[in-house]
Amino acid sequence: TTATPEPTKAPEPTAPAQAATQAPPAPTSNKYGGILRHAYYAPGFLDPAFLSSVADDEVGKIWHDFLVFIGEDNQPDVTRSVAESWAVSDDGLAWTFKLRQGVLFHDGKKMTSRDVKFTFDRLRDPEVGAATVDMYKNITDIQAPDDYTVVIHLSNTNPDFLKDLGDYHGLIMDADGTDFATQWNGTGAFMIKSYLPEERLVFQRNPNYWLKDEEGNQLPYLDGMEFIFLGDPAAQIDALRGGQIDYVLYLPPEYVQVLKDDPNTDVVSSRSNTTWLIRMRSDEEPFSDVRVRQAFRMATDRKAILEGAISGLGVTGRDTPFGPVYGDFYLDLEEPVRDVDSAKQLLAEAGYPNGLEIDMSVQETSPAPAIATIWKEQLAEIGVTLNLQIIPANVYYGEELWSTVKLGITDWGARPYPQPYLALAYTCGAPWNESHWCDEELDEIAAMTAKEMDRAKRTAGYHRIQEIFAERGPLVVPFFVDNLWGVNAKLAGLRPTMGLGTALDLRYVYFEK
Amino acid sequence: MMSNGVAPPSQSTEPVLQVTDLSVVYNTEKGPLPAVRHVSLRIGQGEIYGLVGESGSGKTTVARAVVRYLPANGAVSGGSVLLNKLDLMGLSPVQMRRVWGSQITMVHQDPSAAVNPSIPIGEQIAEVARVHLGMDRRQAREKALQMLNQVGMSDPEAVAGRYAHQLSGGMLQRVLIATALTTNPQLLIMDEPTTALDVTTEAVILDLVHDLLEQYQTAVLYITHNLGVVARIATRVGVLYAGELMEEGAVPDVFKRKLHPYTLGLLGCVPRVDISKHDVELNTIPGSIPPLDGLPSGCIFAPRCPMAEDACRLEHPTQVEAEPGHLTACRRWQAVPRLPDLFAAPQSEIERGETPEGSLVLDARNVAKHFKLRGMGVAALWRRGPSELRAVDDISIRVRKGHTMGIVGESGCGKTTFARCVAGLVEASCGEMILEGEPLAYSVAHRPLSVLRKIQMVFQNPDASLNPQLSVGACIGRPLIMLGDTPRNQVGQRVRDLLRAVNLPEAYADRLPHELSGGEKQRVAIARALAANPTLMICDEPISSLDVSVQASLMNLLVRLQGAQGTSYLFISHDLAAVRHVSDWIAVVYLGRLWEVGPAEEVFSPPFHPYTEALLSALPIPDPDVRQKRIRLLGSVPSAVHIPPGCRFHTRCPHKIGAVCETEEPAWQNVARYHSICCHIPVDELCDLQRHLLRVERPAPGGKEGER
Amino acid sequence: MEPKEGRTHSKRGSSSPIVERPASRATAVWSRLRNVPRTAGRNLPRLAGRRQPAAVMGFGIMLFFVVMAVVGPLVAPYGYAAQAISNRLHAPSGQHWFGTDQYGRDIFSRVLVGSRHVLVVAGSGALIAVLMGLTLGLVSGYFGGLLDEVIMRLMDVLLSIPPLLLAMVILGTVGPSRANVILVVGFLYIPMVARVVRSVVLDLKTREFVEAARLRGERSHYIMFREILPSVLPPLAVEASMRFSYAIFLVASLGFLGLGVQPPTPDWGLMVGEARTWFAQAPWVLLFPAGAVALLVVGVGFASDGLRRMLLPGGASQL
Amino acid sequence: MTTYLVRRFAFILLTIIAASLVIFVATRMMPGDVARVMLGQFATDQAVENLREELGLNRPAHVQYLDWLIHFLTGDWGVSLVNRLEVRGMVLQRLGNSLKLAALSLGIYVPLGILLGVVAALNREGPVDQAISGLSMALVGLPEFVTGLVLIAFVAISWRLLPANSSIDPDTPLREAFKYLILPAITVSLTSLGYIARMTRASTINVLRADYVRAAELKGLPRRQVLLKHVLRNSLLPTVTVVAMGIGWLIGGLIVTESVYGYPGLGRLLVYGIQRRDLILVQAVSMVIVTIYSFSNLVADILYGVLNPRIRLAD
Ligand SMILES: Nc1ncnc2c1ncn2[C@@H]1O[C@H](COP(=O)(O)OP(=O)(O)OP(=O)(O)O)[C@@H](O)[C@H]1O
Ligand SMILES: Nc1ncnc2c1ncn2[C@@H]1O[C@H](COP(=O)(O)OP(=O)(O)OP(=O)(O)O)[C@@H](O)[C@H]1O
Ligand SMILES: [Mg+2]
Ligand SMILES: [Mg+2]
Repeated sequence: TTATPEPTKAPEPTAPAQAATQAPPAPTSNKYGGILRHAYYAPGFLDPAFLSSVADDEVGKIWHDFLVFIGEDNQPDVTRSVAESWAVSDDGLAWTFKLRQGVLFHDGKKMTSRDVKFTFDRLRDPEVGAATVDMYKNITDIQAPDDYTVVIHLSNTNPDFLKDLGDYHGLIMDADGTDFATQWNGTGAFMIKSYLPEERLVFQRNPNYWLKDEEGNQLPYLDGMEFIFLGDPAAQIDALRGGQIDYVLYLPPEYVQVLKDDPNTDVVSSRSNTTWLIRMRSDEEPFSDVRVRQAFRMATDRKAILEGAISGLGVTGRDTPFGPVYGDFYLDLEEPVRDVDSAKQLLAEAGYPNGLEIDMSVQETSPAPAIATIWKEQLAEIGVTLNLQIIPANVYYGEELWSTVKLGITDWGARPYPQPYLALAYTCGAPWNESHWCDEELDEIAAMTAKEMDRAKRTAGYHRIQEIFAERGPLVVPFFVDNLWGVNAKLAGLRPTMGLGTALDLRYVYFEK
Repeated sequence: MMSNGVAPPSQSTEPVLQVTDLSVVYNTEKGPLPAVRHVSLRIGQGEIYGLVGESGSGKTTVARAVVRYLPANGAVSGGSVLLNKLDLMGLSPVQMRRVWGSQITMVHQDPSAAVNPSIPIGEQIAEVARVHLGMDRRQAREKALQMLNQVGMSDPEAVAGRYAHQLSGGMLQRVLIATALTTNPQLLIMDEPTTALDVTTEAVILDLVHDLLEQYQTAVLYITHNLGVVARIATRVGVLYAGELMEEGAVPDVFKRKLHPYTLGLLGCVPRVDISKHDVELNTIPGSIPPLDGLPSGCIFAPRCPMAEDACRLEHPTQVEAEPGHLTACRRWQAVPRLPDLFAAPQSEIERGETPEGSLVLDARNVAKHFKLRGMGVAALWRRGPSELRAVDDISIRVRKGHTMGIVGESGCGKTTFARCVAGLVEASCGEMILEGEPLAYSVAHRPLSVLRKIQMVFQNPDASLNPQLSVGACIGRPLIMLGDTPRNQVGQRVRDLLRAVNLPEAYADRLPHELSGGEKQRVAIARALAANPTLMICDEPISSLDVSVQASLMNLLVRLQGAQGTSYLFISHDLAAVRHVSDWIAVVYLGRLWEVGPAEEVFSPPFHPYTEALLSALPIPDPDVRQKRIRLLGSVPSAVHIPPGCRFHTRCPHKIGAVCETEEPAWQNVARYHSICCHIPVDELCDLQRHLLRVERPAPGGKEGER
Repeated sequence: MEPKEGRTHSKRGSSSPIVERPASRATAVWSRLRNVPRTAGRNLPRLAGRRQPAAVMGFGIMLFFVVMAVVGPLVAPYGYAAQAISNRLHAPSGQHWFGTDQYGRDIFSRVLVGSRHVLVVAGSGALIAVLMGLTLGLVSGYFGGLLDEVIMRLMDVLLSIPPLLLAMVILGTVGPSRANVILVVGFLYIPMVARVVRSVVLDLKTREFVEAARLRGERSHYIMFREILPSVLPPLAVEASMRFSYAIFLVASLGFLGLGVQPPTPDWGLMVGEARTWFAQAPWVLLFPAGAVALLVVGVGFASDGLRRMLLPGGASQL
Repeated sequence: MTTYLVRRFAFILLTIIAASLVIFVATRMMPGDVARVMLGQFATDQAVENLREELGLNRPAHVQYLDWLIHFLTGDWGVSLVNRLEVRGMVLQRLGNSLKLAALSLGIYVPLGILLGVVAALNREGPVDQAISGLSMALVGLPEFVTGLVLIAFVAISWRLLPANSSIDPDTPLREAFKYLILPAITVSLTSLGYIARMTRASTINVLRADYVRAAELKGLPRRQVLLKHVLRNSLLPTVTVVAMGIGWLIGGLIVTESVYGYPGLGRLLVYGIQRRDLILVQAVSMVIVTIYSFSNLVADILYGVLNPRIRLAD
C-alpha cells in the first residue's frame, strides 16, 4: 500500500484508550498543555533505520524510544530507557536486557522483546543496508527468550556496547511493520498526527506514555508538537523572535547575542564534541607530505576562527577529533601556537618554496563558509592560495565530494564516546576515511581500545592517539562548537542530550505559565 | 508685429461666432512658436465658413483656440472669441465644459479614431443628450436613434448597438455628425471631416452636411485643405497661410477673383479633370511655408511670391477689404487679377506618346490574387466564414511604351494588390504577366536581376518608403550597384545626376530621410526607382498624402521624367483628377475587377461605366460654377470576402436595370476602338443617361469650357 | 528652371536645421552609426532640461557606478577581502564609512569593488541575451513561417519556466561560477529580447523600403542586416538597458539564494544574503549592499527611460 | 473560436511537454543522486544501489521520462522519491497556498498600481507624476529579499504586529491565514506595484492622447465621466493582460519571497525538490507552474478579446 495523499494521518490509537484507564490518574500539575513549535529543515525519510540527518534524528526520537537512552551526562540512563535493567556476562560477550512492561505502540500493540530483536536485526542486516551495519557487526546473535528479555551475543568484547545501542538509529520499531517510511508506529511520547512532506509534521501527545517525571506526573507535559520545515536559519530566527516558533535547533552562533538581548527569547547551550573540521587528503599531493599538513596546521589561528566563525561559542581544538567532553579520555594538549615562519619553512622543505594553490570544498552550511573564509586569509600569509568552492551540503555529501576532494570541511556530530571516530574515519580502510589516512600505530591502539574493558588502559590508548593526531594527523580542528538552542524564554524543562545531533529530550519540556 | 486686424465687413445678421485678432502661441523647447497670428473671422447663422490652407498653416490651431481646447503647451496670446456675444475667453474651465457639446460641437478628422472603440455607438450619442439635454436614459436613447435616422443611417436600432470597428469610415463620420447635432449647437466646427474618406463617401457626407445645415441653421467652421470641397459646400472661405489669413470672402467671389497670389497659386496647383499632362503643366508654388520660428518680417508669403516687391519684404501688409466682404492681405492685390498665369508653368512640351498601338511593355492577363485568411492571433477566435479574400479577381491590363496607365477605384478595391502582383511583391494566384514579351515570374525571388531592373516602384507613404537610417545617397546608390551595373567609382556621380533629375540639390545625398519633407522624400523615392532605369515604373498613390502644391510639383516631375526617359507608368490613385492629369490610359477598378478601360479622355467623357460616372460626379471640383449631377454611391465597397453575385457593382449601382445585374456577369462592350465598358446597360443608353454629368453655370469666357 | 522644391512640413517628424557636411561618404553602416547618436544627441538637451531630472539622475547614477567599477579597487580604502576579525561588525564610522562585516571587512570597499562585479556579470549577461535575442528575433521575424513558429515556441517554453527556477537548475548542474552565472542570465533573457526584436522586425519588414530592397533583388541577409537592423537598434538599446537592470536584480537574487558566485567575491546579492544573519545586530551590513542594488537598478531604470526618450525622434514617452 | 482554442491548447500542451523535458534533462544532469541524498551520507553503497533499483533510477533516462509523462498525463503523478508519498496531494496543497498568496497580492497591487498609474498619467510630467514614477522605479529596484527582510525586522520583530514567519498550517481557516499572508503579499506587491503603475501610466497617457478622448471632452461630458467611461475602459486593457500574465510568476516564481518568509508555496517546494533531487516532485511542480503560466497567458489573450469589442466582434 502506498501512502495516502494530503496530510497523512497515523493510525488512530484505539486499543490503548482502555489501557489509559488503568494508568493511575495523573497528579495535577500546571506544567501540562501547550503545543511546542519548532522549525528546522525537513527530514527526508522517516524509516528509523535510515535516519541520516540531524532533522531525521530530531524527529525520530520524538515518536520512538531507545532500548538504551544516553543522557545529558553522556552515560546510559536506565530510567529513561525501555530497558528496565541490563547486565553483561563476565566474558563481556553476552548482554541481557530486561524490558519494561506496559510500553505500548501507538496502535495499541504491546512492545515486546520480539520488536527489540527485530529492530537490531534489521539494523545489522547488510541486505537492508542501514548505516549501522558496521557498528553492529560485532553482534553474533540476538535472542528473545521471553516477551520481556533480550539477550545479545557479541563476538568481541565492546566496552561501549550500551552506547552503541543508544545510537540514534537504535529506535525500537514495530516488528509487524512493513513500510517504515509511511507507517508510523512507534512507542514514543508523541504520535504523528499529520505529515505534510517538506512542510510540516504535527505530533500529538501519546496519552499512554510510560514515562513519569520525578513527581510521578505522566509525561509528556505538552499536548503536541509542530515541526515546521524551514531550512533557512535566518528565517528560523525570525520566526523565533516573532513568536511563531518556540525553539531553534543548532542555533548558529552569530545569533546568540540577538537572542540573549531579546526578552522573549533565550539561549541554551551545552558543550559538545560537534566539530567542523578541515581534513586534508593524506594520500595525495600535497598532503601526502606530512610537512605540508604540519605547515597548514601551523599557519592556523584557531582562536581567530573560533571567534570569527562561531563568535567564540565553543572551545578551540587541538587538531584531534576528541574534545574535552570526553573527560579523562581527553588529553589536554597544549594549544598549538601559530607560527607563520616555521610553516613557511616547512612548506619550503616540502618543495613549495613559493607556496601553493589548492581548491577547497566548503559546504554551504554555516559556519563552514566562515571558517573557510578566515582560514583562507590565514593561509595566504604562508603563500597558500585557497580557491573556495562553496557547495550545498547535499552535493558535498551526495556527490561523495566529502570523501574525495583534497581539502574539505566536514561536520562531525558528537558521538557519545571516542571510538566511533576511529572506527569510522581514521583507521586504515575505515568506511568514511575521508582523509585517506592510514597509520599503523593508530590502528593498533584503536584495535585495543575497541575491545579493552579496562578503563585505564583505554584512557592511555586514547591519549596516545591524540598525540599522534597532533604530530602527523590529517586534520585541522579549529574548534568544538557548543550545542546551542535558541528558545522561547517561557520554555522550561530542557534536557540537552549529547547524541549525534543536538536534540533536547523533549519529554520533559513544558511552558512556564 | 503690428496689429493688422481690420473690422470684418458688416453683415446683415449678428454673427454667431466672432473671432477677433486671435493669436496662438505654442511653447516649445526652441521657444514660443506663434502658430496663429491676428486671425479675425465671423460666421453668421446658417453660414458655412471654409478655412483652407496647406498642412501646418494653423487651421486646427484656430479651431482649437476657438473652443479653448489647445494642447497643454499652447495658449491664446491675444484676441477675443465671442459666441453670440458670450466671451469665451472669459469663461472658467467648468463653464467652458458646459459650452462644449451644447453650444459648440466638433467633428474630427479621422472618424475611426474619434469614436470610442469600446462603447456602443448609440451610447456615445445618448450620453450627450443626457448631459446637455437633461434626458433620462430612455429619452436619450430615443434621441440617439432619432439622430442616427437624421444622418441617414438605414437601421438606427442596429447601428446604435454596434461598436466603432463594425462601421465603415463613412458611417462613423455620420455618427460623429449626429453626435455633434444632437444638442442643436450654435456653432459646429468640422476639422477635415472628409479627408480620411473615399471620394464617393466624401460626396455623400458633404451632401449630408449641406442638407442638415440648411435644416439646422447652424453656423459652421469647416476646415479643409481641399479647395474642391470648399467650392462645393462653403459660403465663405478664408485662406490661411502660416498662421495668417491671406484672403477671405464669399466663395464665388474668391474663386472668381483671386485677390491674393497665394490663393491663385493654390488653385492653380489642383489638376483638373478636363486637362491632361499633354495640355499644360500644373502650377507650383516655389518654396515652402516658412518655419514659425523664422517668419519673414514683411509679408510672410513674399519669399514665395513671384510678384513680390521690396516693399512686400519689408513691411507687413494690412488686411484690406478690397471688395465688399472680400478681404486680402496683399499689398498689390489690384495686380493679382491681371496676372492669372503668375504661377503657371509654360505649356507642356510633352508630346503625345506613340500611337496607342505603341509597343507593349506590360501585358497582364487575368491576374488574380486571393488571400488565404488563416486565423492567427486572437482575432481568429471569433472568425469564421469563407477563408478567402479575393483582393484582385481577374484584371487584365496593357501598358504601352512611354504611356501611363492610370488605375482608379475606391479604397480596398485591389489597386495596390494588383500593383504588387505586377512587381512580384505578392505572388499572384493566377494569371499571366508578360513584360516586353517575356513572361514574368510571380515572385521577385524568381525574377532575374535583368527583369527586376525593368520594374520599379514608387510607394504611397513617403515616411515608410525610405529607410530612416540610410542616407539619401546610400538609398539611391544601392540600386545603381545592384541593378545599374554602375562602376563603384561612378556611383557618386550618378547619384548626384539622379538627384538633379528629380530637382533636389546634390548636397541632399548626405541627408537622412527625417531631414526631408514629404515631397522631398517622394522625390528621393522616384530617384531610387529611376536609378535602375526601369521600363515600367509602378506609382502606387505616390502623391496622395501630400499637400496640393507638392502634389502638383511631383506630378510635373513624373510627367517630365517620362517625357525624357520614355518610361511607362502604372499610376495608381483614387484621385480622379490626378489620374486624369498624368495618364494616357485609364482603368477603373471595383472589387478586384476592371469595369472600364480606355484612353484617358475617352474614359472621362460619356459614356461612362455607372461606377466611373459615380466617381466623377463625386469628385469635388474647385470651381463653384461647375454643377455636377448628384450621383451618390451609398454604402461602402462590399467586402472582398463576400463578393456579390452577378455584376459586382449591382449593390450600389444607381442605374441597376434589374435582375440580370444580380445574376449575370456583364460582358465587355466596345465604346470606341480602345475604350470598353463592362456593363449590362447598352452603350447608347449610357450615353443618354449621362449627358449632363458636369455642367458649368457661368458664361464661358474662353469658350474652352462648357458642357462636356 | 523649375524652382527648387522647398520643405513642406511633413505631418510626422518636425524638421530641424540641417548641417552641411562633406558630400563624400556613406556606407550604410556609417550613416547608421552616425544616426543613432545624433538622434540621441539632439534629444540630449531636452533631457538635461528641467523636464527630465530623473533621466539625468539615472545617467548620473550609472556613470557613478561605472566609474567605481573602473577605479573602485584603486580608491577603495581597504582590500575587499581583507579581514580584521577583531574589528568585526563595527558600525559605520569615519574609518569605515559603511561599517564592517562579520569578518571585519570594510563594507564600503566591498560595495565599491562589487560594482565592477555586478556591472560585468549583469552587463555581460545582458549582452549575451541581446546578441542572441537579436539574432533569433531577426531571423524569426524576417523569415517567418515554420522557422518563426519553432523559434517562438522554444522561446515560449523558456518563458514559461520561472527564470529563477531555471537558473537554480542550471547553476545546480553546471556549478555556480561567475562565467556560468553570466551565461545563465544571458540565456534566461534571450526570449524577452527575441520577442521585442521580432515584433519590431515584423513591423519593419512590411515597410515599403524593405519592399524596395526586395524589388532590386537584395539577398535576405542584406535586407536583414542592412535595411532592418539599423531601425531595430533604438528599441533594442532600450530593451538592452531594461535587461541590464533586470539582470542586476537576478544576479543579486541568485547571490541571495547562494547560487551566484562564491565568497569572498563582493557580489552585492551574496553580501545581502550573508548579511541577513547579522541584520538584527548590525543592519548596516545588509543595508549598504542592498541599497547599492536598489540604487543601481533605479538608476538604470531611469536612464533607460531617458534613453527611450532620446532615441524616439519626438522624445515621446511611451512604455 | 473552437479551432483557435484547439490550436492554443495544442500549443500549450506542446509547451508544457517541452518545458517538462527541459526540466527533466536539467535535473538529470544535476550532480547528486536522490538515493544518496535520501539515505544520507552514512548509508552503505549497497543500500543506495538497492534504493536506486527500487526507485527505477537505473532504467534508461528516456524510459523513465516517457513512463513518467504517460502516467502524469493520466493523472498519476507518482510517488515522491524522497518520502514515498503521493506527489499530487503535496503539490495541489501547495498550489492552494500559492493561489492564496497570489490572490491577496493581486488584490493589493493591482488596484493600487492602477490608481498610481492613472494619477501619474493625469498629471503627466508634473511633480506628482515625477514622484510616482520615481517611487515606482524605486520599488521596482528593491529586491524582494531586501523589502522582505526590512518588513520582518520592523513589522514582525520590533513591533510584533504580524508573524515573521508565514509557514501556515494547512488547516488554518482563511480568516486566520490572512495575517500570515499579509507580509509576503506586501513584499510581492512592492515589486509588482511599480510595474503595474508604469504600465497603466503609459497606456493611460496613450489613451488620453487619443482622438476619441478629445472628442469626449469636447462633448462637454463631466471630467469624471470622461475618465471613468472613456479613458479607463480602454487604458486598462493592457494592464489587465499584464496582470493575467503575471499570474504564472505569482504561482511559481516567488522563490525568494517564499524563502524569506518560509511560506509553503510551490516555489519553495520546487527548491526542495531540486535540492533533494526528487525528480518526480520537481517534474510535477514544474508541470503545474508551466501549465498555469501557459493558461494564464491564454486567459490573458481571451480576456483581452472579451474586454476589447474590437476583437470580440471582429468578423
Ligand atoms: N502642440 C504643439 N506644439 C508645438 N507646435 C505645434 C503644436 N501643435 C501644432 N503645432 C505647430 O503649429 C503649426 C500649425 O499646426 P496645425 O495643426 O494647426 O496645422 P493645420 O493647418 O491643422 O495642419 P494639418 O493640415 O496638417 O492638420 C504647425 O507648424 C505645427 O507644427
Ligand atoms: N496581405 C493581405 N492579406 C489579406 N488581405 C489583404 C492583404 N493585402 C490586402 N488585402 C485586402 O485586399 C483588399 C484590397 O487591398 P488593396 O490594398 O489592394 O486595396 P487598394 O485599392 O490599394 O486600397 P487603398 O486605396 O486603401 O490603398 C482589401 O480588402 C485588403 O484588406
Ligand atoms: Mg489640422
Ligand atoms: Mg492601396
